[in-house]
This record gives sequence, structure tokens and C-alpha cells, in this order.
Amino acid sequence: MIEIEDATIAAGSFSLRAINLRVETGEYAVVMGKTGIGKTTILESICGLRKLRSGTIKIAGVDVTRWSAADRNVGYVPQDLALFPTMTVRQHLQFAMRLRKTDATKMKQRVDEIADILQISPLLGRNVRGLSGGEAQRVALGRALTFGPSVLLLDEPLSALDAATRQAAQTMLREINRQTGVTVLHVTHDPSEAQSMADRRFCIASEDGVASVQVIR
Amino acid sequence: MIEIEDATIAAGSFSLRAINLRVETGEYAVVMGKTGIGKTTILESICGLRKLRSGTIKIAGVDVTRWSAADRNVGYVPQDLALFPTMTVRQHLQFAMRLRKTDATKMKQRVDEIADILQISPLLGRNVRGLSGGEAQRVALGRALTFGPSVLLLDEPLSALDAATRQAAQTMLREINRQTGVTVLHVTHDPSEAQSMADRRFCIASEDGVASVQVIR
Amino acid sequence: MTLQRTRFRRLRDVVFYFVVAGLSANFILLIVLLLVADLLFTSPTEFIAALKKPEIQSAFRLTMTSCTIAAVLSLWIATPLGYALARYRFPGRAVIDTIVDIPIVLPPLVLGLSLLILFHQPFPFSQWLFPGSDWRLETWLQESLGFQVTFRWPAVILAQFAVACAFAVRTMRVTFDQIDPRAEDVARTLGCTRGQAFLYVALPQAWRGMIAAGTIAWARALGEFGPILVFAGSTRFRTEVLSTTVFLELSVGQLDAAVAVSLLMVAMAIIVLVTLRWIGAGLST
Amino acid sequence: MTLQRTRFRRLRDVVFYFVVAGLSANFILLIVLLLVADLLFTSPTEFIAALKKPEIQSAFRLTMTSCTIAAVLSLWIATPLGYALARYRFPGRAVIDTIVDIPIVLPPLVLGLSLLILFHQPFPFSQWLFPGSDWRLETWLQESLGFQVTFRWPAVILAQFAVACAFAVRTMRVTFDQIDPRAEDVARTLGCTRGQAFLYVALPQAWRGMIAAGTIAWARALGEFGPILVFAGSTRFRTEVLSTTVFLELSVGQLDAAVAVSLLMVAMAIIVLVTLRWIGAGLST
Amino acid sequence: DRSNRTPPHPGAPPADAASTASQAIHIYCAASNQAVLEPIRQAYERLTGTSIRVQYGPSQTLLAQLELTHHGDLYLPADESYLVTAKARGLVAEILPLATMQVGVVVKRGNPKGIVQLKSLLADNVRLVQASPDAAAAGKIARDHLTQTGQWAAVAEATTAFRGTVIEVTNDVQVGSADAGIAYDAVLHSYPDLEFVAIDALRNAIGKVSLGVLESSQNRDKTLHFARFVAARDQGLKIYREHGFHVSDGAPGLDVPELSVPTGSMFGPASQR
Ligand SMILES: Nc1ncnc2c1ncn2[C@@H]1O[C@H](COP(=O)(O)OP(=O)(O)OP(=O)(O)O)[C@@H](O)[C@H]1O
Ligand SMILES: Nc1ncnc2c1ncn2[C@@H]1O[C@H](COP(=O)(O)OP(=O)(O)OP(=O)(O)O)[C@@H](O)[C@H]1O
Ligand SMILES: [Mg+2]
Ligand SMILES: [Mg+2]
Repeated sequence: MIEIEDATIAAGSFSLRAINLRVETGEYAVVMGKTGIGKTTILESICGLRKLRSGTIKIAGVDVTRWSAADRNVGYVPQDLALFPTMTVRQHLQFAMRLRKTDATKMKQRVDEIADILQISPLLGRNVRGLSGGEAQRVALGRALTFGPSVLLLDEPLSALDAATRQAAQTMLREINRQTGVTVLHVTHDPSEAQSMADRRFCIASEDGVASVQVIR
Repeated sequence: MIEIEDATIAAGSFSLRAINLRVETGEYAVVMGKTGIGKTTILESICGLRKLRSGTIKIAGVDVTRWSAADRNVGYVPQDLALFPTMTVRQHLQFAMRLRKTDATKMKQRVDEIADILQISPLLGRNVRGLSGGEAQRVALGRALTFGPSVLLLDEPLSALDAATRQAAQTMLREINRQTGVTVLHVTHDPSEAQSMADRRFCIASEDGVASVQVIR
Repeated sequence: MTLQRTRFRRLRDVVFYFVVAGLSANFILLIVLLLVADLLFTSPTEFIAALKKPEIQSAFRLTMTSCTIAAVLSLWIATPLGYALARYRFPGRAVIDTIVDIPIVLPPLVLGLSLLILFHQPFPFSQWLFPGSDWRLETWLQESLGFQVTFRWPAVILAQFAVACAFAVRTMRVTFDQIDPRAEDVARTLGCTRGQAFLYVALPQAWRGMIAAGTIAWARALGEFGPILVFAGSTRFRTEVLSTTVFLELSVGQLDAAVAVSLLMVAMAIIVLVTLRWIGAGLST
Repeated sequence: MTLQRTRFRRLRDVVFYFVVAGLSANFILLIVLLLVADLLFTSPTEFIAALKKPEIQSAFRLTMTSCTIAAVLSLWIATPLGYALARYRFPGRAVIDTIVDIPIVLPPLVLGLSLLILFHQPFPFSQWLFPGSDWRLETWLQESLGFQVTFRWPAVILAQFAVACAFAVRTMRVTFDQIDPRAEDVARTLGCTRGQAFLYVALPQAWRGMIAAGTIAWARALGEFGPILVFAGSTRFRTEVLSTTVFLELSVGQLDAAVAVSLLMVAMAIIVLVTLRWIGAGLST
Repeated sequence: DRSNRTPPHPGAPPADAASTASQAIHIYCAASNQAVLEPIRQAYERLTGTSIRVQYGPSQTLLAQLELTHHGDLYLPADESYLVTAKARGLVAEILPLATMQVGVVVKRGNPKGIVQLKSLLADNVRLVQASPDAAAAGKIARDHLTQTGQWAAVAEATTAFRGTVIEVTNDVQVGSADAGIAYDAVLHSYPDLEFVAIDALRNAIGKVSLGVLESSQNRDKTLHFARFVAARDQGLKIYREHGFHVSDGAPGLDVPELSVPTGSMFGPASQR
């Protein structure tokens, strides 16, 4: 469960007040909204990379407003990907599991499995420099999926994929959501993607710096 | 007119042979293809950032294979945007015109006009750090449009835009193409975008490193 | 799925801060202790007395001027050179990359001596090019231009520049190494010449490195002593810089005066470096 | 719309190359000329003679060891300190940022003196903390640990470290300044402690800077002379490093021997620095 | 103001207490005397087995070192003036005169500029360098003498540069950055290409080399034994003479030092050879 209560976020001269959002546990929520409205900023607040001006954020019922990003156990796929320039694709997929001291065979199995679904198995040994846009995006997606986070925050995770690859990724994401019961917050600009994937769809808008989060039915 | 004749491109361990592509002058061509197939690499070869292994590239009938990127007069919107981290949005839009010593009033008028259509007028004074994904993408688009290039290479230029903004940008691009007669090569993964915008659609595929460029009818 | 705030991770963050702080403290503490030891060794009256001496005032002015000129020159050379080393592959690149470090390696006295030899012995190559010639740099400079280097202020600046520039080049090289050339490439597609790509795109990204290179060059020029002593001499009111003053005071056994002048140099450096960084930070926003 | 290859742009590129090369050449040429002047001044026999002297061989070994230790220590301290200065905002950051430059600014003789004062005069603060105490660092080290610093090899290393580390810190600071912290942030969301983010994400991106900092520290330690002379003395076979040898040779008027030893140092530096860079470049691929 | 300078630590043990080298004699020696002291040291070590630890450096650096560390046995600066300073600060117990050096003019061999007297130094085409009166004894001695005869102002005016040491002055003439330099004759021992010109105006300008026994010496007997060896006419002074110093014929009683340390028994017969 993700709960944002009366939050104010700010970045430089930008600020957004009165954000209220609630995603139930296990739910697959899709967020849409005009470009520049503050979707990325909200996601960064949830995962702990940005501090709230005011208000609270709860994950799985626990108030995490003052927790550090490392403690929130959130899988985050940033819009700018932010891959690690010195690592190979395999190291990206292993990264979170290594930190959690997952044992080697299990780790290998999981990496292979995810790489397979995302169709990046041939890239595993490659450094991330030189990856194509869609390849890099799938690496960033894979990196956030491996360690069983309690919440997944996906910031336009499929925008650079061709129709077929995107379809496979969509299926996988729903599959993971269904099997592990992870709560997902997925930002996209593609209405059909929202339509096909979401349990619940939100549309964020704002007026004079006051947010309004509408549920689309 | 863009003409690629029997070109081989290579990047690290990746290589693609026998690329043949011809876009007529003033045509709006859309290129599709599986992620990682080599679309970006082809675009970088056309604009001069990547050398061909073999083959020739002609722009407007002139063989530019050995020309430097600066001489090709191509407007390129890279997939990774590659904005200039130290400049404001306005400086981005002015950049190419300044290099061409466009006079101040004309430059201001053009910047305002393009910023207006791309809906980035409020951002003109901002540094590009902190721009949202969609905002940054429109800045990169605007940067390549201002100086009247003879060819436009757009690498997934609208992927981070919401439906309404995207629509406006699409209209503008077609408008520019129609008015100035600029030849456009537009890469996208969105079939409906391709459908609605293209004079001609290409689909790139490859087998054993040999490219096949099919025209979709 | 329950969420628990893992205390151990915060603990490990704290441990990390302590390790970083602990390692850093070794060095910081060493310097602070050195300074405090110096401070306790001298006294404010020494300090004031030093400031009042006309030769020290003159040395102060020369030091300020020469250090600034040397730092500006260094930056002026180091920026293009660092850029060339970081961006372009050209024959001899590895050689140049190594040559740059040589002034750092040469013992100070030898650097001074080398400068003397260069200016006063028959010029290298001149004998091969024009057999029998006895062309000497200093003689030529003096006879044709009426400009004397050795034992005059130009020698001070040249000696400072030779070392300061080497450090500035290293700093600029690292800076440009870390700047992604991608933006410059894209600028080229917009019609930039290479010079414009450097000026408009690369250079503005390098300002932190330039501030660092400038301050390091200035500081190094200020601390320079051996080569100046040998190449420029230590003539009062003419080529005496503050580091020479320290040496002269030491020569007459005035330990505390020497330490006082050094602290004056430290104070001067702090003011200049802080101002430079402050201007640099101001430019960035 | 016609497309014409604009000759003027290629011309301007060539002009740019020439300007860059021209500016760079000023410095490169200066160094090359200095070296050639030195080379012409000495002779191969001098060189061989120098290499054969047992005191020079011993100085060579001590130099190699001490420079390497000083460089490793410097890198060991400079990396966390440079990282802390680039990434964290903490009280006293600006002060520390300035303190770091002080060893660069202090004239060499004074740095040595300061070390002597620190080790042999009553310890700073000890009198305030324990009135009447006369605690001295060197005495204490000797009495409790049986470890002597002044005039022994630890003094050589400490003197080299004090200056080399300052340059290494500046270099690492610039390096981390230019590395985008974004990747480290995202690593944090994956569960990294700050230490892990530093180790796994930031550090591997900084390798070029670390090579540069290591080489600059090593080179600086090699060229170090004043502080070593004052703090470690110049006892043959014990604290004599090559820069001291140069001074000793110079003091008895052996100009060509001094120059020969300097060229030996230059050769040594070239070999070590090229090897270091080569290893560094190897690691990167 | 040296009010906060602390006097020697009364209870401080010898710096060498912990090491086996405590038997060694520690001498601070001006780097310019290195060529002389090395053979003397070797001879003494061969003779007695007592090891001598020599620390070379510029005289003023050495003075600072012994002042700050209160450690060491002997101090042999380039010129007696440093010993006078050291004595005034209570660092030196006893001074033994060794040799003298004549101040004069150093020129290229063959004296191309024909310098024979002070006046020739004032010519426009002669680049004159000399040691800084503030930094080096030779400079100070020259200034004192020339000031007495009223010629200093003219010479200072004609001086192209003041250098830190007489060695630098000599190097300038050697390298060619000066035509003439004011230096000691003894310095020229290792410069075959240079020539010394004694000029009348500096006839009485003489630098003295003396050896100081330090207050901090922990082993006074042994130290004195070595000091006397250095000052002995047929031992140390002989070598000084060989290196171009002027050795007075005075102080005869020191020729055969009395032996006050056990190891010295090896020394007796040797000294009578
Ligand atoms: N440092 C900053 N200074 C000023 N404005 C900022 C800063 N950082 C972000 N903003 C602004 O905050 C707004 C929200 O940004 P955000 O990235 O959250 O948008 P978004 O909804 O994700 O848009 P997109 O769909 O384009 O990704 C944008 O208008 C952006 O320009
Ligand atoms: N330096 C390199 N080393 C190895 N492979 C590389 C290198 N650079 C690019 N490639 C590979 O070349 C292929 C083509 O890349 P390109 O960016 O052109 O794909 P694309 O068609 O644009 O894909 P996308 O739709 O995902 O953007 C990719 O598989 C990529 O991994
Ligand atoms: Mg966004
Ligand atoms: Mg692409």
C-alpha cells in the first residue's frame, strides 16, 4: 500500500501542494498526467530521493516520511534510467541481490529468468555504454525487479520499446504484480497501456500549484 | 533527399551491413523497427557522428560520406537528448541560430514561436537541469528546428509526451515539413504516430547482420 | 510483506561517515597541528613587525602580482592542453602526457638550474642547425629586445609558471576526462566548429575544474621557492618574494620572523583562495 | 535548398587545432628545452658514474619506497576526503576545503620547520589541557614506542605525504565534482548504504581521477626536497633521497653530477608514471 | 621576541636513547664542507671504530634543526658567524677554529673580462653576482669590508643579483649567467673551469670555518675527541688544506689529542705515524 497524505513537494521554483494518493496493497495503479505536472517528482518523493515539504508518505501502512531511500525497499525505475556507467548489464541485474546477500545459484537463476523475459540475455556481458535506448530502459527495469521490493515505482518504463517487446514487458509486469502481490505505481503517457494494465488509473492535474488526483473510471 | 547506399555501420561488437534507404526531398519518412536493431546508429551515421565502415550517404544529392557533422546542415534530435548542461532553454533554442549569426530580432521571434508551439515558453529562462522528461525532450526538439536544416533526423522525439502535447508537436512537425520542404526521417515505436504522420513508412529488420529495409504500404 | 526500518543500514551509514571522517581527519589534523604549532611559535608582535618592514611589503606586492600572472598564464595554457589530452588522439599524445609531469618531478634547485642553463648556455639545437653559432637566449633577449629575464621579475614568473602549469594541466585533464563528449558531438551537428564546441559547450561545464586548476596554480606559485632562488636570485626590492623572505629571515637565524612571514602567506592564501572559490561559486548559479 | 560544404568551417577547425597546439606548445616546449639543456650539460659517463655510486643506489631505493608509500597513503586519504568535500554539505566544509591547500602554499623550508616544531616543541593544546605539562610528540614516540621519526625514514615519508596528499585531495575533489551523483542516489533506492554507494558506484567511475591523483602524488613526492631536508636531514645511507643527493652534489660544486642525478629522476619518473597509466588504462577496459 | 620559545627540555633523554646508534656522534655539517668532512670521517672511523653520523644541509637549516630538536653533538657551519649566533643562544659550548677562506672574485678561467680590481667589477659589461649579505656569510663579510672603505654602495649598485649561497654565485659564473662573482677561494676547489682573483679591496675579507661543540651533546668526551681530531694539524686540517682552505699554523697543542675514551686506544699509535 502506498499512501500520500496532504503532501507538498518542491523542486527549485516548482511546488505542488495538497497531494493525496492511495494505492492499495497488491494493486496495479497507473498514473497519467500532462508533461511537467510533477509525476516524476512524486515518485522520487515516494522512493525517498526527494524530501517532502510537508505531509506524510506511508508504505505498507508504515510512515516512511523520514526514512532514507535505502530503507524503503522500493523498486524504482527512473525516467532518466540512471544506469551505473561502469557496470555490465549482468551486474545491474545482480546489484540489489548482491546487497541482500542472495546466494549465487538463486541469483543466477533470477538474473537469467528476468533477462530472458526482457529479451536482454545477449547483452548480459556488455557494459551499459553503447546500449540502445530500449535496451537501456529494459536494464533499468530489470534492475528494479530482481530483489522483491514491496513497492514498484515505474516512471515511463516502456516508452522506448517497440510494440512486441512492450507487450512482453507489460505481461511480465502484470504477472509479477499478480504473483508477488507487489504494489505498483506506473507512470505512462500511453492511454492504451494504462487501459490494459491498470487496476486503477489516476490522472494528476494541478491548478495554481494545488494538485488534484482524479481516479479515472 | 537522403540516400544511403549499401552502407555498413558498426559500433563495438555490433554491425549492420547492406543498408539501403532512400527518402525523397520534402518527404516525411517514419522508421520503425525492433529495439536494438540499429535505428539510432543509422541516424548518427547520417548526421555525421558515426563513420560508415563502407558505402555512401548522400544528402540532397551530394555525397557527404566524408563530411564532418558540422557541415551536413542536419537537425538531429538524439534519443538521449544530450542537452547542454550549462545552458538555459532559451540558449538551447538560440544556439544554432547564433552560430549562423542570425540577427537578434529574427532570432527572438523564431525562438518565441517555436517555444510557443512546443509549450515551453514558461521554461525559457530555466537551466536544463531539473527539466522533466517531456520538457527536456521538447527542448531537444526545438533546438534542432530553429535553423532551417535541410534534413531533420528525429529519434523518438515525442516518446515522453502526453497525448495532447504530442498531438500539437506532431501537427507542428508536419507543418514545418510542408512549409519548408525539409526532408524528415522520424524514428518511432508508436504505430499510430507512424500511420498519421508518414508520407512513407520504413520497417528495419536484420538477419545475421544484414539489414533489410522494407517500405510499409 | 512487512516493512521494517533496517537499523543496521543506518548504523552502517554512520560507520561510513566515521570512516570517511576518520581517514580525512588524519590529514586535516596534521595540517591544523602544523599551523597551531607555528602560531604558538610566533607572536602577534612578530606578525605586525613583519608586516611593517618595507622589504616585506615590497615582497608582498611582487608575490601577489607574480602569482596571479603565473596562475592566469597556467590556466590559459592548461585548459587547451588538458582538453587536447582528454579529447584528441594524436601522435605523441602519451609522450606529452608524461612530459607534463616532469616539472613536478624535478627537484626545485635543478629546475632553477635548468632554467639558468637554458638561458645562458648555447641554445639547444642551435649548434646543430648553425654549426659554430653561439646563440644564447638571454643574450639575444637582452640585445635585441632589451629585455632581461634572469635575476629580474620575469624570471620569478617563469619559475613559478613552469611548476604551477604542470599541476594545472593535470587538473584540467582530469576535469575534461570526466565530462562526457556527447554534448560537444551534438553541438557539432548544429553547425559548431570544434573551437565553438569547446568554447560554448565544454568550457562552461569545466568551470569547477578551472577554479580548482587556478587555485592550485596560484597556491603552488605562492609556495614556490627553490627555482626562484636559483633563477631569479633574492635581491631585496627586486626579486624578493615572500618565500624568499622566509629563507632570508631563516638565514639570519630569525626563526620566528620566518614563521611569521609564513603565516602571513597562509593568511594571504586563504583570503585569495576563498575569494576565488566564492567568485567561482557565484558564477555557477 | 542547396548543400555546400562550408570550407570556412574546416579552416576554422584547423585554426582551432593550431591555437590549441600553439598554446600547449608553449609549455611543452619549455619543458623539452629544459630537458635538452640538461642533457647537453651532462654526459653519459656522468650518468653511469652516478648510477654506480653506492650512496646513490641506496638513495634510489629509499626514494622509490618512500614515494610509493607516500603516494599510496595520499590516495588512501584523498579519495574519501575528496568525496566528502564533493558530496556532503557539513559544517566546516569551506574551512576544510581551504585548509587542504595550506601545504601547497607553505614555503618548503617552513613546512619542514613546522614539522620539526610540531614534533619537538611542547605539543599544541597540551599545555592548556594539562597545565604545566611538557608533552612532546617526538619524546613520547621514542619513550613509549621506541619509534623515532625526526631524522629517520618516517620523517621522509611524512614530509612527502604532507604535500603530496594536498595535491591528491584537490584532484579527487575535482573528479568527484564532475561525477553526477544521480547514479549513487538510485543505488540508494536499491538498498545501498552510503558506503556501498561510494564503493560500488562512485569509486569505479573515479578511476581516471585516482590514477591522476596517484601519479601526481608520486611525482610530487619524488620532487619534494625542502621539507625532507629540514625534517629528515640528509644523512647518507639513511635519509638521503635523490632530491637530497642533487642538493649535496650541488653543494660541493658537482653541477654535472647533480644534473645527471636529476635526469635519473626524470627517467625513473617516466618509467613509473607510464607504467601506472598503462595499468590504469588496462583496468578500464 | 622569543619569549614563548621553550628552553631545552631538561629531562629529555638523548634522541638516540632507544637506538643502537647512541654510540654514534651526530654532526650537523654545512653541505659545502661535505667534500672535506667525508675523508676526515672515514679516516676517523677507520681509526677508532666510532661511527659518525653526518647530517648535511644549508647552515641556517642546520641551525634551525639543532635549535628546535636540542639534539646532536657537533655543528660545522659554512662560516663562523652561525656559530656566533648559536653561542649567543646558548646552543654551543665550545668553538674550535679550523680554517679560513679568502673572499675574492670568481671568474671564468683565463679571466676573459680582465678583472683585476674592484673597479673592473663596476664596468657595465660585467655582470656581477654575489651572495646575499642577509643570507650568506661571504656576502656579509664582503659588505662589512666594502662599507668600511665606502665602496659598498657602488658595488651593490653594480650587482646584477644577490644569491642565497656562494655555491650559487659560483654556479652562475660556471653556467654563464654571470661574468664575475664574489665568493670564497676554497669553493673553487671543484670548479676546474673557474679562476680566483684576489683583489685588494677584499684583501682582509676572510671567512672562518670553525667547529662548534653543542650543549646538547650527550657524550662530551667522545665528541671532544672527534672535534680535536678534526682540528688536528696532521689530520683534519691537512685535509682542509688539500681542499683549498687556509689553515693557520696555530693551536699546536691539539695535534695529538689525548685519549679519553677506551676505543681511542687504537688511535694513539695511528696518530703518531
Ligand atoms: N530544480 C528545479 N527547478 C525548477 N523547476 C523544477 C526543478 N525540478 C523540477 N522542476 C519542475 O517541476 C515540474 C515537474 O517535474 P516532473 O519531472 O515531476 O514532471 P513529470 O510530471 O514527470 O513530467 P514528464 O511527463 O515530462 O516526465 C517540471 O515543470 C519541472 O520543470
Ligand atoms: N559500443 C557498442 N558496442 C557494442 N554494441 C553496441 C555499441 N553501440 C551500440 N551497440 C549495439 O548496437 C545495436 C543498435 O543500437 P541502436 O541504438 O542503433 O538501436 P535502436 O534501433 O536505436 O534501438 P532502440 O529502439 O532501442 O533505440 C544495439 O543492439 C546496441 O546494443
Ligand atoms: Mg517525468
Ligand atoms: Mg534508438
